[in-house]
Amino acid sequence: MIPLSWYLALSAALFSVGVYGVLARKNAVAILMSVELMLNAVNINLVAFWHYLTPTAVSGMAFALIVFAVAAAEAAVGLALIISIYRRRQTVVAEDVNLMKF
Amino acid sequence: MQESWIFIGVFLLIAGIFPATPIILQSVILGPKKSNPVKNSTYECGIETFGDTWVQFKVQYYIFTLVFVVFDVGMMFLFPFAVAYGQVPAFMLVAVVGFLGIICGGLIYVWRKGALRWV
Amino acid sequence: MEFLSNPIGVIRDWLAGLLSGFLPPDAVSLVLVILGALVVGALGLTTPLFLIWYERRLIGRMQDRVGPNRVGPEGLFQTVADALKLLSKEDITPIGADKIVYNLAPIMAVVSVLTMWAVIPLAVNIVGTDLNIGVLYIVSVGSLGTLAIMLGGWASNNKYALLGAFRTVAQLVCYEVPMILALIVPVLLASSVGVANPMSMQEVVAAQSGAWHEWFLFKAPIAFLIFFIASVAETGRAPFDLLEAESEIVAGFNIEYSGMKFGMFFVAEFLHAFTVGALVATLFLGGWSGPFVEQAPLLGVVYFILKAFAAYFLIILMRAALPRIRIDHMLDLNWKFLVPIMLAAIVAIAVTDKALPRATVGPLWNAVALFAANLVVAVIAVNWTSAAARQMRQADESRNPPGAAPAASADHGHDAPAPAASHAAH
Amino acid sequence: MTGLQITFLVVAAAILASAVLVVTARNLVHAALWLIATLFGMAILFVLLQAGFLAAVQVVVYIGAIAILIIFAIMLTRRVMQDTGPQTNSQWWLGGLLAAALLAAIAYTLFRVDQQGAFPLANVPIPDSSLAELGKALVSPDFYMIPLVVIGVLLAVGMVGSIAIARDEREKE
Repeated sequence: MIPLSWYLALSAALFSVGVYGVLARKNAVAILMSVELMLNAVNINLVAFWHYLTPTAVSGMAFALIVFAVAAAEAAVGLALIISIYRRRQTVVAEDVNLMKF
Repeated sequence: MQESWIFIGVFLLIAGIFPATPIILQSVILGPKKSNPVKNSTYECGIETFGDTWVQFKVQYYIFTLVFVVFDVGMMFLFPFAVAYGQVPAFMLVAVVGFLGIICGGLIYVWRKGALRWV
Repeated sequence: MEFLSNPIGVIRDWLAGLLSGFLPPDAVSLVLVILGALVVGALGLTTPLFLIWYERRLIGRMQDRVGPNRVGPEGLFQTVADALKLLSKEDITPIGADKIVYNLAPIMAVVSVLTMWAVIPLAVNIVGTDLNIGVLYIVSVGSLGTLAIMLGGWASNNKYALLGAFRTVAQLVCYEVPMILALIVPVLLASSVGVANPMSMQEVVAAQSGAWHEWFLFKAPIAFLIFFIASVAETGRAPFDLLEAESEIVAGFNIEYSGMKFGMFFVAEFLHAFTVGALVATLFLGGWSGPFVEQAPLLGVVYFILKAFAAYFLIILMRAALPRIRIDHMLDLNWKFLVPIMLAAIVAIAVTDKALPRATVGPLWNAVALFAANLVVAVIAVNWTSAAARQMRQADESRNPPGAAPAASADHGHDAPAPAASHAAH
Repeated sequence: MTGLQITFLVVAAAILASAVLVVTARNLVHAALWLIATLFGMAILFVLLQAGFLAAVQVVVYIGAIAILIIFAIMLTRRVMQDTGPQTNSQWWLGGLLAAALLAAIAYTLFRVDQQGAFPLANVPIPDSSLAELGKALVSPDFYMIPLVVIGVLLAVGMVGSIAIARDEREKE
């Protein structure tokens, strides 16, 4: 029997790694990959709570599925934006995309 | 059910070991080892390779993959429904028909806009 | 007698009794699992040796030549000789290649196909393991194959390999959509028959074992056809072999591969083709079910292999008979023909089965109604497609009148399926 | 230590290691490959949690679809961003600090909550029919019928929107 807290600890660590990636990476695609890591960390939590606390309800699995759908839509739109920006400005470095800056 | 998954895990390992064995056998033991730079250069119709490997790709590839991702995720919602199909009352098909209709509407829209054309 | 009805179980019990003398019970079950996996894996990996010979002979016959007939009786050992030759080749890794990924890709290609055999039932009690999500498992390991090709093309450090990988992946992911859609139908029908766990392969077969009209081939011919076409496209063989069209471009993603690594891609392709046959047999042709199978379960293996080879024969026939499809037609056929029809077919099947359920009208009339629903969808689809194709032809002719330069078919209207689509419907 | 626990620890270590490599790898394609390794490890975790269906969905959706999409996007935007030079921005240490602080905060909370035994563990086995239950819930008006349709809208809009964004202006005629 694996304790629930192990899953939660793993998910917390994974989420923090993702946060670091989002804040520190230069490349916009890499930032998006870090966001995927964070979404996955959330998914582990959802499924772990479902397995340990409410195994007879379906909400855990349903929410995990919805997270999958959101992650797919997010990746699709995010990468499309990156490609569009790349085409206009020839760069995918997040720092260089600063049209809104004074 | 855990036994099934143990079998799958073991099978994945073994399915990796089986093809790896002849590859290692050939590259480490049986095959000759007389390499030279010409032999190891990349194959390009006989002329020297020029330029970067990273040629610019068409965005078309990305667009088709995009449509695929959306459908792929949509299908994952249909599998639980298909499993439960025998037990759901008929009127609940409305949800699935609506779901499929909306995604199909998206497909028809991008089709009409000409995004599904290979140019 | 017991051995004949349940050979695997008997061997299993015998081995368990033998091992439990000197091993703890957990280790015994693990050893049994490993042995089972070894047997299934070895069987899966040695079949291509036979399949390649079978296919070469058959293609030879269709092209009015003999095919390999020198090594061994009727050339049976030709493939073994080829494999030995590949083993004696030098291993070449191109400069600048990503070594680990480059070597991993062919292994992954084989793994993605071989692991499908873990859940394909050969008989009522002969199966690797009866996973409760078997059908989805097939889809998920199949998607690893796409990744293997992507990795192989990228790691070769060759622009043609990368380009070939891109084309291949584009085709594979596109055809995955109608394939998955078609896979939903057997699950749905099995669930309507009332098995406990409709996604397990064993129970999908059990749902079809009642009578001939229980076969999903008769209940959902459209799903069968589309699954068949999409799966053949997934294997990347003729007529969908434009990604490594031998006669036109040098090769596809595997241009840099040589020796056994190339051999592994080759093995994966042939095994994949036969696996498609096995999947078609399991999901639509009733798998191991057939007459007298309840008295002698071993007969199921014979039935299964016959059905799988019938489907495999059809795949080889397609390869020998059909010309290569063009890339824009390939994509049009998928997105503008197969996917919409499959979506319509799923809705039609689900609604018809609820309107005329087995419980009230009986299994036979339920099957007839489902067949009729499929027929209606097919007729409408073919009519619409041919009308659209006619319209397109007329638009083409009015733009470039006949007698002038032949119409450039590349600029067909985007609001109608390609002519290739209407071909495939017949 | 049971076999299950050992499996978990090994898989968790592999997941964390490859996740760290995702955010530190210099070569973007390598980062994507490590992401795939992470996602595969996650699928194994789902199996350990007896959610085999979600494990399969994880492989199909993440490895089969999203990872391919990411690799395509990397190839499409490859020219400018060479793999030389640092891959992190000037505030990477701040990001690291923030991530460490977040981890510490979550870990502390987790430790406190766990100590108080605030999680009411159910201790009942997962029913065999959970997948059928999920299917029923997804189409039933009392549960997730509206969310299902909303997901459909999300996916369709995401598809149309991202194609509109990604397409070349010249191709639109």
